Amino acid sequence: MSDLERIVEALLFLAPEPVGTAELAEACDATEAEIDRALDLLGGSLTGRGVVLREVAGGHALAAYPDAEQAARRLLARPKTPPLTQAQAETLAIVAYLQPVSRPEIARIRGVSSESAVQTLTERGLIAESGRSRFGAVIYRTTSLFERLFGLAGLDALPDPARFDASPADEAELRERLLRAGEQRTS
Amino acid sequence: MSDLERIVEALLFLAPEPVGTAELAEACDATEAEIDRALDLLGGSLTGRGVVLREVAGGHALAAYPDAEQAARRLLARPKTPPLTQAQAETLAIVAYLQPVSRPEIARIRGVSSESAVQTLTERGLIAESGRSRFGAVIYRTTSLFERLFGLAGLDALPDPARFDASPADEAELRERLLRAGEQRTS
Amino acid sequence: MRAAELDLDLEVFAGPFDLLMTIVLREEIALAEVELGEIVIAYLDHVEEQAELDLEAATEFLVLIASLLELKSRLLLPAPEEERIELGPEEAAEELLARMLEYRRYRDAAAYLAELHADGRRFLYRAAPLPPELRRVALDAAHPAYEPERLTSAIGDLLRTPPRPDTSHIRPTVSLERRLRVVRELLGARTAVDFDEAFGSEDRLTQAVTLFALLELHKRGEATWEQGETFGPIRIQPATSSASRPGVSG
Repeated sequence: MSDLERIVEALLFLAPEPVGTAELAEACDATEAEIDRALDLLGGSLTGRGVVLREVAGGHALAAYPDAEQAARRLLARPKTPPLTQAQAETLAIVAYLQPVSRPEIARIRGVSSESAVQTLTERGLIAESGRSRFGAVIYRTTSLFERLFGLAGLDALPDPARFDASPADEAELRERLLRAGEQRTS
Repeated sequence: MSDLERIVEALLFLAPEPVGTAELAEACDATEAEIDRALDLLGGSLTGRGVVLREVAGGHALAAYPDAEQAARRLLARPKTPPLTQAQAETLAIVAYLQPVSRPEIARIRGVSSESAVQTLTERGLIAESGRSRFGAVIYRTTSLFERLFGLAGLDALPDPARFDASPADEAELRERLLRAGEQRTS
Repeated sequence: MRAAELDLDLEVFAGPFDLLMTIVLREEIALAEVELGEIVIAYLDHVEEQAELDLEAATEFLVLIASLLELKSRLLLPAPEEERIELGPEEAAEELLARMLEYRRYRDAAAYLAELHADGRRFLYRAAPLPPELRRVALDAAHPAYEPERLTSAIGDLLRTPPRPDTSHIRPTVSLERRLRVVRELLGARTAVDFDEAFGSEDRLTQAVTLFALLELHKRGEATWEQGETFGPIRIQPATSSASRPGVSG
């Protein structure tokens, strides 16, 4: 293992947050290309070990190897974070894709007021208030903790939302059904 | 690397404090002899890496390889300077212009409790507690890091708030006027 | 008990609330004939029987009853003429379709995010504190990052409030009601208040009326206050936060 690789490993071990390539280069007095190479080698050398290298939230971070999760929760008495409820996941998806987005906008898309989901997501640090809209509504963004916990290298690592759209056939069927329902009501 | 070794490495990576052999054995559902052997192997496999295995009071711990200290200092001991939010800027301005100033006074001037802004500014080292007032309230001052980060030669290099309304003649008057404005805001 | 299980005995319906919701939605009962007021009364009776308010159940009830109210009001009030002309069944369906498609996009994105979360949750990060030698920020590593102007304009924002109306031509009055409110607010936010610190900068009249307000609060049992020695600091506490109730002295 080269000196640079050792130092990069040590820095990622110490850093409380993911560290970007440029920051690593500056701290190690190396070029970004050198850091990239050291990270590649480091990632490789960690294969099969208890620690893995991850690219999350715009930087690089070490994480415990997932199979150790159960033992770790026993040792550290850390409860498993609860999964997201449907309301929370929908609210988070809207904030993730449309940010910055206001609470009324979230409610409009979901069709229901989303206060409690917004509050829980804020408490869990996944979204945060980020100023106010022109009309005075609080607007929200996702946090870097969100990117870290969801294993996203950055927001642009989110897939194109068009991928979740209904297929033209589904859309046609839905339209058909709505029209039929409309006719029944008016007849 | 055996599964047990991987898990032990992962656990030591996550643990904030040194972990004893018995605790590791319990978390891993293994015997202490098995843990001892895994620790031996782990220590050996870390030779030459950026993280070393240490035996310290109370157990086993991973630590960064000492030669990385300088780079770590450059990376981690660097002040964090994200843009100030309005709440932070107002709180910092009050402390800067009126210091020493108590937390209740800050709240009165801003018209809202300013706990979280005070906490963030303290964490970032821009302000620091500086004793207590006659009535037991914590009082704050700006730090020398504050002067550095604002490029100020000293506190008297703070720009004169003259262009707002008529210039307050002195600090006592400024305080008086801020408190009055604060009260009007809350009333 | 969940709001859905609330037992109803109405003119047109007897049974649990959620069953009523279901048959109303299936249009087996004409909503126009359901007395929503009776449902509210039944619910209030139920709440009164319970010693305490179950917030979650109450919220659920409010959501259900609100949606029934909206539905009913739509049935009873004719839609504005022009709206009816403008929005034919086809357009209405299109509009609804657009909304459903938009929602669907985020519903499916939510499922994707939930998967990412399930996967990401398995990775645990280190939360150990930095070694002490790295905890202190090195002063020489600090470079100017902020404009001093930011502070000046923040102070300016704080100074810039509408000027106090000039009241020099009328006799100053201080309302006891308002001072009561001020003290109550202060006590609501804190466990103890020091009189000088809170009101020391007020004019004498305001301070005097504030003292009156304190007497009043003491009489009503809302606050206690004590002064260790003559001219010493006066410490005020909301009544609930102090176990003992020292009297007024000094």
